[in-house]
Amino acid sequence: MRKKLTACAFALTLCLSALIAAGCGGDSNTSTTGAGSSETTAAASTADEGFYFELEGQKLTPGMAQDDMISAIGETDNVFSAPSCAGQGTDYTYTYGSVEIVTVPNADGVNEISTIALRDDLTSTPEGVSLYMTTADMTAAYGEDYTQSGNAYTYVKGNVKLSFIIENDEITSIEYSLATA
Amino acid sequence: MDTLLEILNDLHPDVDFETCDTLIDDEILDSFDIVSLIAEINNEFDVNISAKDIIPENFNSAQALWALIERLEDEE
Amino acid sequence: MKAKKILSVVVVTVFVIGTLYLLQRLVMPKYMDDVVEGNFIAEYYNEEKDHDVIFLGDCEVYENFSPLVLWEEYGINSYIRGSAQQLVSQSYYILEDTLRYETPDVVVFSVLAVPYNEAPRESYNRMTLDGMRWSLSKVNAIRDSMTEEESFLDYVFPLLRYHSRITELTADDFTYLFHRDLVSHNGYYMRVDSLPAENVPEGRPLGDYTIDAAQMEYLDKIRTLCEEKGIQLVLVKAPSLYPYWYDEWDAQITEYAEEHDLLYVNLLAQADEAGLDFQTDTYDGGLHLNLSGAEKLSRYFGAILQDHCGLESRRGEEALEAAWQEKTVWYEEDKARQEAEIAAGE
Amino acid sequence: MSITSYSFLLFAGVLFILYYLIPRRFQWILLLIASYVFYCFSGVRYLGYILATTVFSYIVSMKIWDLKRRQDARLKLKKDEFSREEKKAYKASVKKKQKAWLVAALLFNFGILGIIKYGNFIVSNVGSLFGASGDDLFFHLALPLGISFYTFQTMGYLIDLYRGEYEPERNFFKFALFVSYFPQLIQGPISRFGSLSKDLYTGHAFDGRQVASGLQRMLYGYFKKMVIADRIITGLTTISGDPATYSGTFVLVGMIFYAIDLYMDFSGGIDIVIGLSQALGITLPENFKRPYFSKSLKDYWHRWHISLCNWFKDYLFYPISTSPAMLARAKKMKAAGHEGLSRRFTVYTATMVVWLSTGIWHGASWNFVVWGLLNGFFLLLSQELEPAYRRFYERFPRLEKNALWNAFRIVRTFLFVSLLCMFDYYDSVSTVIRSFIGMFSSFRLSVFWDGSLLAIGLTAADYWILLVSLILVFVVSWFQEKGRSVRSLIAARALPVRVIAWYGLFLIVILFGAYGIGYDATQFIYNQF
Repeated sequence: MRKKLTACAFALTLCLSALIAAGCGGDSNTSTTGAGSSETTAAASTADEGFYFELEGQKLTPGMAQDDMISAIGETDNVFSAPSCAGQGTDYTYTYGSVEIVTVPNADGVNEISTIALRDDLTSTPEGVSLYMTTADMTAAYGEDYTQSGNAYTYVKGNVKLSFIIENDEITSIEYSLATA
Repeated sequence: MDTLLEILNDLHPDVDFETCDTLIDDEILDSFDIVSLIAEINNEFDVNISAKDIIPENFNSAQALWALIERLEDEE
Repeated sequence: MKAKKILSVVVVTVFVIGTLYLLQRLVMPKYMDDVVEGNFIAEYYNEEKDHDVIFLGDCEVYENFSPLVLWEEYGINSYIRGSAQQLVSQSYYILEDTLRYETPDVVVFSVLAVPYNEAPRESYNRMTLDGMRWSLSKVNAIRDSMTEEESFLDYVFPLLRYHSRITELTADDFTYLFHRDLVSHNGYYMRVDSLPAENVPEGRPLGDYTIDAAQMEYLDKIRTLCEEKGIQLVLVKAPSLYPYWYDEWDAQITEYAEEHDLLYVNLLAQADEAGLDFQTDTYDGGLHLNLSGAEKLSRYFGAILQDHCGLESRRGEEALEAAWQEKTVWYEEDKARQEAEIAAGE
Repeated sequence: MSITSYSFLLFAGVLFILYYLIPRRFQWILLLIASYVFYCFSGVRYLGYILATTVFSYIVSMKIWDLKRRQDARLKLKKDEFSREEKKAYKASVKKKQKAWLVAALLFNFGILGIIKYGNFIVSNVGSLFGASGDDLFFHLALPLGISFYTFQTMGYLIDLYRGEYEPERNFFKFALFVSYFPQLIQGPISRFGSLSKDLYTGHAFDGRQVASGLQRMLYGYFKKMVIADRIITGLTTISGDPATYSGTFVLVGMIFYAIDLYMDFSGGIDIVIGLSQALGITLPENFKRPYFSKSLKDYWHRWHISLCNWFKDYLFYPISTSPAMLARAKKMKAAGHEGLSRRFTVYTATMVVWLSTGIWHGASWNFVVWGLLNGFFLLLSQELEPAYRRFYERFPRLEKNALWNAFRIVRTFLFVSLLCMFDYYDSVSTVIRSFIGMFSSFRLSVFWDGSLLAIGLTAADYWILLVSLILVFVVSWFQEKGRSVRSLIAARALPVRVIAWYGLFLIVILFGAYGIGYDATQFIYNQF
């Protein structure tokens, strides 16, 4: 037994040393490629994370801070502010041409985008779907993997929910929101 | 017994092993000492002190340790 | 010896309970300086409880109706048991609670919360529930509207909830340790400032306009309770432009009212008839009315109440007149103070 | 069920009342039921793991014992027939069978632990060894509550049994209680059967002083955990969550805060566990002896997580270092003239194996592997330097008793241990190294007064509370270190003083504890081990 135990211990040590060597090797590999590569992966991963909307060439996604949004796409004159009862923060509705963006305070009191909605057919989603198109157009762009409730067809990708409302085979609403909400 | 005391004194020259009976309780011998000790005893007396014998009662004094060695020699 | 022991146990117990009680009062938010809405629910208990009309609901009642106007114009003695984001379930339990003290002739319930169905929020829950006196209704109200992070014990011992305020105490916490100043006018929250309504967004299409069954169930519980007590229930939609009131929701409420032979008044649709001007009569761009708007609306709605519910004017009742005399003084004071503040601000 | 939740207090309170209401001979049954109820709260789906370990270990314990019993009976029967050699051979054959059972249990129990805790780690690393991207290889198994603790405790029991240290528990349900006793499931300590079993199975009458003492200990534990650990963790997560921003001096702050947090959280939890057990009349082994008063790393490991260290010492370090194979090899080395090598061989091998295992025990990540190996390395290094130290003290004999010198040693050891803990604090080995270098290269003292410390999620009030609380813990520990106890000092005073002292501590926990909405309910750092 003792002999075996010792042998086992040695074998274990050896294996683990091999693993350490392998692990450390992997580690140093990633670190040598440096900050440049990590940035690209970060960008790629946000695209991977979920649906996003594009306005003036800037990516907008629910959960984005209001300040970041404004610094990305600029101010608009058309803002409606809705203070909650009893001073619990303020919801804002920003209208940029055909797009309506609502921001609400998160748990820390910082306003974040809660919904992005398309108001007319002058703009479309990055995947090319706009209002008044048909169910077929929607499924052509987003596939069949939706959940339906009432007239709402919802796709979820990452933490973003993309909902279409279709009445009489005509898309009447396109809205991005957080999947968790 | 003298050989044992010699081994012990090599380990800790500053301790009086003939009288001290709290070697473990007072943390005079630590685990490294115990292992070296067992190796030395194995060398000198050709007995194997195994892990299950490593309890304070056997290591608190030189006498106790000697008794353990004799017992193990007897069993061999 | 034994007596001494008993005495020391008693002394220690009193000391422990006493200090805990004091600390609890100290750390609980006072809602005096700002967010006075937190005091509305509790203020009711200091009233003489002899009301003809009780209003239930969220800010759509407590910022839009002025009981003083109802009294002056129609002799209706009313009280608003409103609180910020009052959930439908909470309205029901507050009704239960109110009925422990009095049985009004009419209950006016604001229906926005029924279809709107907002998620409970801890801060609002606290404002509504902390003010309630303990009763089975309060217990049920807590259990029905608690968020997942909340715990019942935190309501029983608010010290456990507010303990972290110990490092943020202000002078108010000591001043108002045992009392509060009056902040509402029979539950009405007066605002004299004004902000015109602009850019109010249209409602976005919804996938499903059906009102949640659980919400309707509470509305039904309110109706049943009123019926049992012989109270006339009146449903209202306040003339707030936002949150958006969908026609589909309105239809469902209308249908419910017809089915149960209730009066349902959509004051949003009748805003013009009430003489409301959203350029001058709102203080936050169309969400809530200011004093001028609330007074116009109360005049308009008071007539409806009087006609439909057959409420007789109680003007002339000595005790009531005296009470309202006092209330009028405070009403004018509040108004003057706010106007002075605005003038100073400009 | 978190130990700081209302539900835990309610659970413990109900158990406590029932425990002293029912007849004493049923108390252990209540404990067993309570333990399983507690386990179910953490997720019914985990029940299978602890049951599997319990059942299989029970079978093995019975087998080992049965073999021993039959051996004794046979030896007695054939006392005169057996020659000395035959007897020895027979004994050896029995031992071999026992060993087979023990090994089976080892493989089974550590197998479960290994797959659940390390499966993901191994698969991903083996995968990367063969160039796989890794992601698709991942599989996730949530850790059942206390699995490391009960697995180690149970294996210790079986090894002791194999060594013939005591008779096994024959009542399956009593054995199940030994495995699952709920306070230990949370975060240890790892008890030994010999000392725990008596307390678990015999009934306890209500003893006011024991109960009071236990409750006081719990209160002190809650103080350490809720007022200090749960408060400081806000700042910690800020720093470790963004090492790029919080570099330089912040690394030092984070390092020291983490060491404080780790001790307050873990030892506070242990105080609660031991205190609760004491209130039930059950004595658990101490797990800490004021580790931050250690004068050396070795000293530290005699004072920190004692029950785990002892486990590794008894069941891994000694068996390896005293195994005949190791001794024989050492002997051979000596014969070949490599005296020094021979002397070091056994100790070095055993030490590194133990520390590698200790590292892995703490978590399936390279951080812990490196952490463990570094600990082993430095322990051996200081062992090598022992003669130098001795000469040093011979030269400066008065230094050994010099308070200032000892204070320096304590601070040095604390900083060193905190430094090693960075491997636990930061999420990858490379971050640790980068942060460590940054600590020196971009050190700015101004961080301490330019308000930066208020930007990591802790307010000025938080720092004051922390400071005062830490002084309190320091004073209490100082007394303990001197062999005195603040508790008995309080107990000797008049009633009003006692009331104010304990009620005061209670109020501090209630008012200044970082609990409830607004504070994230933090889990025990050691929960998931």
